[in-house]
Amino acid sequence: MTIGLEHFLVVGALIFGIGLYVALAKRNAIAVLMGVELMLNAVNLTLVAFGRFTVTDVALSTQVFVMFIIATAAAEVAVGLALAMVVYRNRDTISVDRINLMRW
Amino acid sequence: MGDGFPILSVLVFLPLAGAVLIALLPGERVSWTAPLFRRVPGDAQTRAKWAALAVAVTTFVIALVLFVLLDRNDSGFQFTDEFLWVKAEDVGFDISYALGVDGLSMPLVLLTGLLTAVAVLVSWRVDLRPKEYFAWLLVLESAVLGVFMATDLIFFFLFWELELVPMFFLISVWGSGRASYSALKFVLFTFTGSAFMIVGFLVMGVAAGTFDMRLIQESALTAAVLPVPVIFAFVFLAFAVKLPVVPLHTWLPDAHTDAPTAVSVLLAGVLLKMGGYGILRLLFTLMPDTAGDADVALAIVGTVSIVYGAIITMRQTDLKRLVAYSSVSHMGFVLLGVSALGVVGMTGAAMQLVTHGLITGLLFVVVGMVYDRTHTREIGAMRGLMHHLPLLGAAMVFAGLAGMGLPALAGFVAEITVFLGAFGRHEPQTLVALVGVLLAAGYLLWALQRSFFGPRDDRWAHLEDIRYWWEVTAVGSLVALIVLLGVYPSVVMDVLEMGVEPIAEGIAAVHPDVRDSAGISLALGGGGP
Amino acid sequence: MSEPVPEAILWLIFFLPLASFVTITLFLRDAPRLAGLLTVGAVGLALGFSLWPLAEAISGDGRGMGFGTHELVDVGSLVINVGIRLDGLTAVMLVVVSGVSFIVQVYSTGYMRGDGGYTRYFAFMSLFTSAMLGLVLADNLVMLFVFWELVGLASYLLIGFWFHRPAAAAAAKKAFLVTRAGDLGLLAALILIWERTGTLDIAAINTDVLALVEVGLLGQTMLTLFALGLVAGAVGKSAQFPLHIWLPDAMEGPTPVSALIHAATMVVAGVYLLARFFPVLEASATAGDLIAWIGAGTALGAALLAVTQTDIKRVLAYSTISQLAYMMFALGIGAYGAAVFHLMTHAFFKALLFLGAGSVGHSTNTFDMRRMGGLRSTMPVTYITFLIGALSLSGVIPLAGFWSKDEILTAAWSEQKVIFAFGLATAGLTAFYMFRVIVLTFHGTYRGGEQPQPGEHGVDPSHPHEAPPSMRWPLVVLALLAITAGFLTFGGEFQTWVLGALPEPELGEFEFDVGIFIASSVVVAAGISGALALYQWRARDVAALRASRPLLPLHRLLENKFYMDYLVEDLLVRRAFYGGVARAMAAFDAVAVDGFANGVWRGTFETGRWGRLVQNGQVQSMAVGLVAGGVIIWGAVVLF
Amino acid sequence: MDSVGYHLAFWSLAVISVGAALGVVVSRNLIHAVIFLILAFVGVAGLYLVLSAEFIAVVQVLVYVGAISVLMLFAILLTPRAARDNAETSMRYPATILMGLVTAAMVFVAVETDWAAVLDDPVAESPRVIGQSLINEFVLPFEIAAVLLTAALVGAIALAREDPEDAPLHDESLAMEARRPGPHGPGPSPDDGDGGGSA
Amino acid sequence: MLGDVNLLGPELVLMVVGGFLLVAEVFVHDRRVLVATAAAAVLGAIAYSAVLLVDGKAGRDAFDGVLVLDRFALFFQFLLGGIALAVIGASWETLARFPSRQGEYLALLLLSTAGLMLLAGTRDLIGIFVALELTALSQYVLVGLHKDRLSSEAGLKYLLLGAIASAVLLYGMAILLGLSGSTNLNAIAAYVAGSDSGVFEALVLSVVFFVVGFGFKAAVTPFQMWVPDVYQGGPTPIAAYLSVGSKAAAFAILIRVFVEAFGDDILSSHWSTIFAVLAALSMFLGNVLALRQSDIKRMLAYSSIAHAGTILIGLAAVTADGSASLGPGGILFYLAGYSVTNLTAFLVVIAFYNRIGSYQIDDYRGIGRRAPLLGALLAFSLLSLIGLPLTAGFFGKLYLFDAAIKSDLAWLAVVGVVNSVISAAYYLRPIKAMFVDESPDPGALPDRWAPDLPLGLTLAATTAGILVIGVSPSLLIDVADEAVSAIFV
Repeated sequence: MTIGLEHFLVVGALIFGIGLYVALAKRNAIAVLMGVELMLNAVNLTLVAFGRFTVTDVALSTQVFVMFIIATAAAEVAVGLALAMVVYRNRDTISVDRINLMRW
Repeated sequence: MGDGFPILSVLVFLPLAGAVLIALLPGERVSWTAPLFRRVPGDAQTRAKWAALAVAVTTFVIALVLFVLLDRNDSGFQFTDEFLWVKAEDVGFDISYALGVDGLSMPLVLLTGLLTAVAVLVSWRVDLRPKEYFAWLLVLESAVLGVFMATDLIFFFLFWELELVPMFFLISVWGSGRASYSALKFVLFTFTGSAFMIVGFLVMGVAAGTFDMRLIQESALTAAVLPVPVIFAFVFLAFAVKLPVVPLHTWLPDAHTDAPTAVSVLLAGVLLKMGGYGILRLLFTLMPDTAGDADVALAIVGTVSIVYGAIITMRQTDLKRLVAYSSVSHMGFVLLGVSALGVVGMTGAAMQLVTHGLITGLLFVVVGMVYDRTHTREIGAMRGLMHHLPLLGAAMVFAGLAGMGLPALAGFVAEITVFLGAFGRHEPQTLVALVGVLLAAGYLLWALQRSFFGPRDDRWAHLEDIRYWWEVTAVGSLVALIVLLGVYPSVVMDVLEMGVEPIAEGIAAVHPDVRDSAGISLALGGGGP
Repeated sequence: MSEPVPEAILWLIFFLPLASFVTITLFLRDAPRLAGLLTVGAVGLALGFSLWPLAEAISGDGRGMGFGTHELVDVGSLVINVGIRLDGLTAVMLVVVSGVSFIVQVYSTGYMRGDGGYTRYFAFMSLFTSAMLGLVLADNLVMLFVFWELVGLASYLLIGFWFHRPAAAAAAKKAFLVTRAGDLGLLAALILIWERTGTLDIAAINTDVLALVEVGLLGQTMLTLFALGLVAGAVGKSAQFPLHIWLPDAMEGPTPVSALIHAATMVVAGVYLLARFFPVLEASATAGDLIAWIGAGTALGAALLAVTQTDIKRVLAYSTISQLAYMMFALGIGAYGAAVFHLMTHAFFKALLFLGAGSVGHSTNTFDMRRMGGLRSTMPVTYITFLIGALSLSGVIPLAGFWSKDEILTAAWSEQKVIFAFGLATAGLTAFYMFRVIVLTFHGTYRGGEQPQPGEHGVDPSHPHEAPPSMRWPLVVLALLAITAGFLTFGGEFQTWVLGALPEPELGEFEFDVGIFIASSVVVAAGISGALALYQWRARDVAALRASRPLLPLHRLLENKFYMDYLVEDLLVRRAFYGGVARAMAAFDAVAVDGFANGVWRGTFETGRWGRLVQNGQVQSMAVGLVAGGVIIWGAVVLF
Repeated sequence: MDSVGYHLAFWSLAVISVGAALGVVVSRNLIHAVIFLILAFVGVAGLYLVLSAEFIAVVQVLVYVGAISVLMLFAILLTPRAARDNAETSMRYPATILMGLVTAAMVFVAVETDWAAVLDDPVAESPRVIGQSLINEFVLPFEIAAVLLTAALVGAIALAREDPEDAPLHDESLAMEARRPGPHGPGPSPDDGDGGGSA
Repeated sequence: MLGDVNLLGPELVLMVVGGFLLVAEVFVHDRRVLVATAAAAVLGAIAYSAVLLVDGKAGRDAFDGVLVLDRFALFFQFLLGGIALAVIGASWETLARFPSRQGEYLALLLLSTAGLMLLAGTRDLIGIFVALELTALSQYVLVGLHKDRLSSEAGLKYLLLGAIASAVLLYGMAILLGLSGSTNLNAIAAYVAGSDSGVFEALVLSVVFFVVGFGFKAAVTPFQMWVPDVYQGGPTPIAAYLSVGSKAAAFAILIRVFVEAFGDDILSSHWSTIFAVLAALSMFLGNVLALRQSDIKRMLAYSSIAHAGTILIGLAAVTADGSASLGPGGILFYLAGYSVTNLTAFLVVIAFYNRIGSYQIDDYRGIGRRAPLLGALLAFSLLSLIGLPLTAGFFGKLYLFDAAIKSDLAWLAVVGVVNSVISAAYYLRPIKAMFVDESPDPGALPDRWAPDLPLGLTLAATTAGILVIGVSPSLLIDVADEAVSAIFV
């Protein structure tokens, strides 16, 4: 059999799922961010795969899209970590279990 | 008449303007208007109440003039005053500012004017935040007047909702007992009803392409997204809550018991009437066919309200609560009357609206005065008040007798007309409803016996009888009117009939079997259902 | 042949007392004397004016003459008029009512002197008189019903006149409610007849209804229902079984009130009503028989009850019931003229008796016969007049009571033997208890009356004295009437006037049956002698007799008034209705109906309170919600 | 195209990246997790190469491996008193289920959808082309992205730096602490007396 | 190219001034200058939009279709500009709490506003994504800018969730891109119209992920859970900003994407059902959970969830028949009304907080007597949120319910009215506290209540807005109708 679009999509799906799990299940806020990054990588992979396998100039727009995603991902992480720092300064913890002063 | 002087607008917004004026009177918070009123004597309370009285009386006088001027041969809306308010035909609804009065609404408008004036009078001693109090009273009047005059569904709904705000404040701030609970209960009950009403209105408007209640035809509604009976039910719900109809009545005793006297007067006197008015004006006018099919159900509900309400009233030990529950029973007559679908029955119902407004108004006035003096509403705690408050007692007895539908007093005319009108169509229900008359006599006389009669009780020795001019005016005017309508009802009844006739014709057009009595001519005797 | 009465005069008869009522309530609240005089004057004038229509009726053989009607309400097909119908019946009633009322007012000026509510009393009295006059003048059913209720109102106000007495207040309420229960029947009849025939005019009903029945347009059942409604109304107003229970209690009112309202006029309104609609009653056999039997039973039962009463006014009250019952069964068996005749005579002698009792009470300050006795010497006028009244009531020839009663018995004999028996027995009992009263009150030795309650006005009973002239003369006048009124029957004069009121008038004739005369006289004599024997000469010890085996249960029964009050008031109203049904429904209302509304809200609020737990502030739970939402939606769309 | 190398490359890289991602999940230590994360990034970069998107691959390595991961390491090192273990919260069970569902859905879509896919060589792909498209049709997003990065940068700085006024905690939070309902149950809110239509 | 830049004018103004502020903050510390600059920038942007409108540029698109300047976009430029202005006005005293971050605060406010405007004005997936991220990142920072426990926590929560949501959204975009082969909505629309059943699941997956991503911004159940915490923790002006600004933009892009790209009959029948269900859910959840809140900011947060549900009715009411534009029109109208109303409420809440330092409803007891005007304004806005007549809320609901009924969703209308009843129960509580209840210790209440000038002016403006819309809505109705008709071409 040949390696086709589906293969890459499936790999992307798996990574996305795992990233999701990390984001949803890990206690450390930074770990949660890691999960998000994994999900974004999965999205990128999917996009690039589409760019490779579906015709026309999609290639361009997909890769451009990926560029933007990578950029914003970096920005997101930066801000996220900054916020995590602030929380840490306030509470001495970045465990999402304990970041629940506000509820109900 | 449409482009004449917008007298109705004046009528509706005069109280509102008065409210604003009162709010702007110099008070503990409002200081910048003080210079304007330097010449005006008296403290904030005095100014507020006099201003309120002036406005209320003016409104009443205008209403009276209109009542006299009303063309007795024109069954349509008169003094109409309308323009396109919200213009959005491309999104599918035009809402017009449309006011008008006809035979049905005019007496109720007059009643509103009168009772508001009375309400101001009985509030003469209110000194808790008087400015707000009187302002809210006038706002309430505006809202109610609007309901009785609006001829556009949405415009009608607007006033219908507006009335909630002043009521909420009036009950919760100046009320007693569980005031805020009762206020919220009142608001939520009414709001629930009106929520369904607006859906009904929208469905109607969408189907008919207009919200002008003069243009909506039931035939157009058959194309609506909801079946007509459902629309009917939705709209009826609001009126049923307002009227109120068993089992949607439980807000009423609470609201009445905890509301200040004046508010009870207005609540029982005019707010409940909005329900009956709405049934005639909207349900029966816009959906005659459905109304004709629903008559038996309406009659049964009405009868149940009459008897059930009366029996519950029997058990009340709180004088004000007792009067409140009696309203449930009396409003049942309205439902019974309209369910007759004939001119007589509906005129009786409309008459019941007016007379009950006066009678229950008087009852609440008197009960309020008793409470102000004895500081109790527990019937058990009173005894032999008659010895110390002969005039008040006399007024109470009078009101009680009127309340039980004693002939030569207003209540009787309405009730017997209702009976005469309803019997032909709903024989068993009417016969059962007759019992209500007996029960009414029962609870009222019993209450009188326990509260006012009995041996002299020196706890009340210090009480002062009716003596201030405002008390005398308030009670006297109501008494006089009750007698007048009792001995010469045509004054109002002819007007009401004029308003009801088109409705009856509309129904008769789709329900040919409707008739008042076999005996238009004796030859019809012996027939009947 | 006098010239016809102008309508204005008739209206005047009605409006004069009304005017006096209004004037007193509005202006004369602080002028007792004036109020009294005004009332007397107004009623007197009314009496004077009502002689003219009487003359009219006499000259016209009581033919009915209508006047134009005045429209009060005109809604759709419903037209309610006010108007006057004048015929023999009306004329007679007018005179009787205004006459007795006038006498009683005069009497009251003396009797009520010094009472705190003097003006109120006369105001109500005027109100009553005018209402009663209006009732007899009315030419249509609604107007009749209006005044029907208004006399009830006046009676309520006057029974409860001394509202500081709990008994009085209760009695007033009871009277109003019980009569109103009957009125519902009348109201129903009114509604029914209008719905079926579209007319409310009395004359029209009396004539056309029969016509309709004959041509079969109006079903017999409908007619009967209508008649039954009327009967119900009459039973209530005239205190017939089973609605008689209010009248004895009504004695809580001032005695003149009892005399006027609860003996002479208002209570006979029931009889008047049935007389008014006599054609209808005749046409419906059922209703006729019913009222006949009710009447017969009530006559005897009430007479029996009267025997055991110790309160003089209550004795008279029961006697009133029994006499009214006489008229009722008279009507039932079709003795229309006789009934009305008895109505008139009874008005005179029963008023006389009450006023006598009043003057007795006025001097002894009690109505308990066990505290009286021996008043013959101290109150001669009262004694004589009372005796006349008693004889007249017992039906001793040639007093008025004899003639009217005799006619009824004659009619009964020819119509229904059993009822005749009832009537005869009643006559005997009547004689018996009346003389029991006389003996206990006037004969023997004085047993000292009763001291007045503190805070109430009353006389010192230790030295009973004759009443003041203002109370004496009325007694005398009434006594004369009680003697002479019966002679109107000779030649059927009276009947002629009254029968003239019927749709197809007929001439009345005077018939005198010796057999019946002897029978009744014997019975009456027996009754009288029995009473004298027991109470005057003490032939047997009354107490022992009461206790004796055969009589004991009967006595129990009578003492407890056949347990009717207990049955109706306690069992039916208090226990079953108020304590049972009403209570249950009130609970239902509070728990189920209100509870439901509150429950819905409580429910919503609790949902809001606990639902907040979903928002537990844990960021990942939020994310789970977010993603899960997406997946579920996708699944839902793809699967369905 | 179906060369063995191609197969080998794909499969190995796929296994590496997915496996590394799993490593992020299972590793007991946060640092290790980051290492695995880097590995996953590298694996994905390899897959880009397989997809002949060299430029993206390079960027991937630079940004993710070079910047983001390092940033995270710093963050971890800067929060000494916070737990270093890579523990999981009570959310792991729903998270597991959810992961299953989402992955299933995506795989289903990936496999079942009939994509308009072609297998022949892709259009020539060069940084220049990308650059041109960035300044032509996608110039606007490019501008925005620039602003975005500035905003993020400044924002991050504003958050991270210590400002004089931050020394005492803001009273708002203290007030909140005071009013904060207990950890168990919703806690009776102060308005329980009469909050609404029922009493 | 220059013409294109011209069309970008309003956003450009904001971005430039925003950037300038970032820098200026280093050497300018005078609050008045900074605030004035920011306000001026927003006014400039609005003016620019006005010029563009008058200039008849409406309907033009630029940057190869990435940006489109139709009436729809212009409507939101004005709305968002107004909102931003109001938020700046509301921030005066809030800024005093972090003097050394005023610059960033205002700058980020401008930038995120620019992002929101772009969101309403872009027709390209990449553009959408970038604009979304611009607003999102700025908002994360803004929410956390207090740097205290609550604020930072709120910021972090918002960011984590936002990141996850945008990842999901991105996957949806990726699939769509892979299917249609284009990032341009028109091209996508063309593809969708011609798509066969073979790609149905994929299409639905991307649609759903779009719902998730935008629903998150719009605070629609079940994507709403961040709302209460973020509103409560973040600076109150920012909470106000999120409650109306992000919501408006989110609905703008929802309408644009779903009507323009997914407008195809089969697909729209699906998502209109989805939206109907979500609308009902949001209304019930928001209102019911709001019943027992004691913190007014949190209460308003839940209420904004409920209102998101109400607004969603408009999207559910988009059907194939002629009245399709009615729902979106209602949404625009409602958004405008809701913005002025909710802003008024938040402004008064801020004014009160500046005096009594509390957001607890119980601490409002007796305020109505001391500050009648402010109290009245809050009461008025709450009544408008209930939807009582003569307020903006009334006609908004009327419009949306009308749309629902027109497209056979009467049941949704019923749900809506039932929810207004529930909402009345909690909206009345602050009113009752202010005007009915007496303060436990009146001495504690301050004497001076007058808000600072900027806030006062803003308050006046928003209140006027409520009144105008409530009394004569015709104009706004027409405008909204025109705006949406630009979408339905």
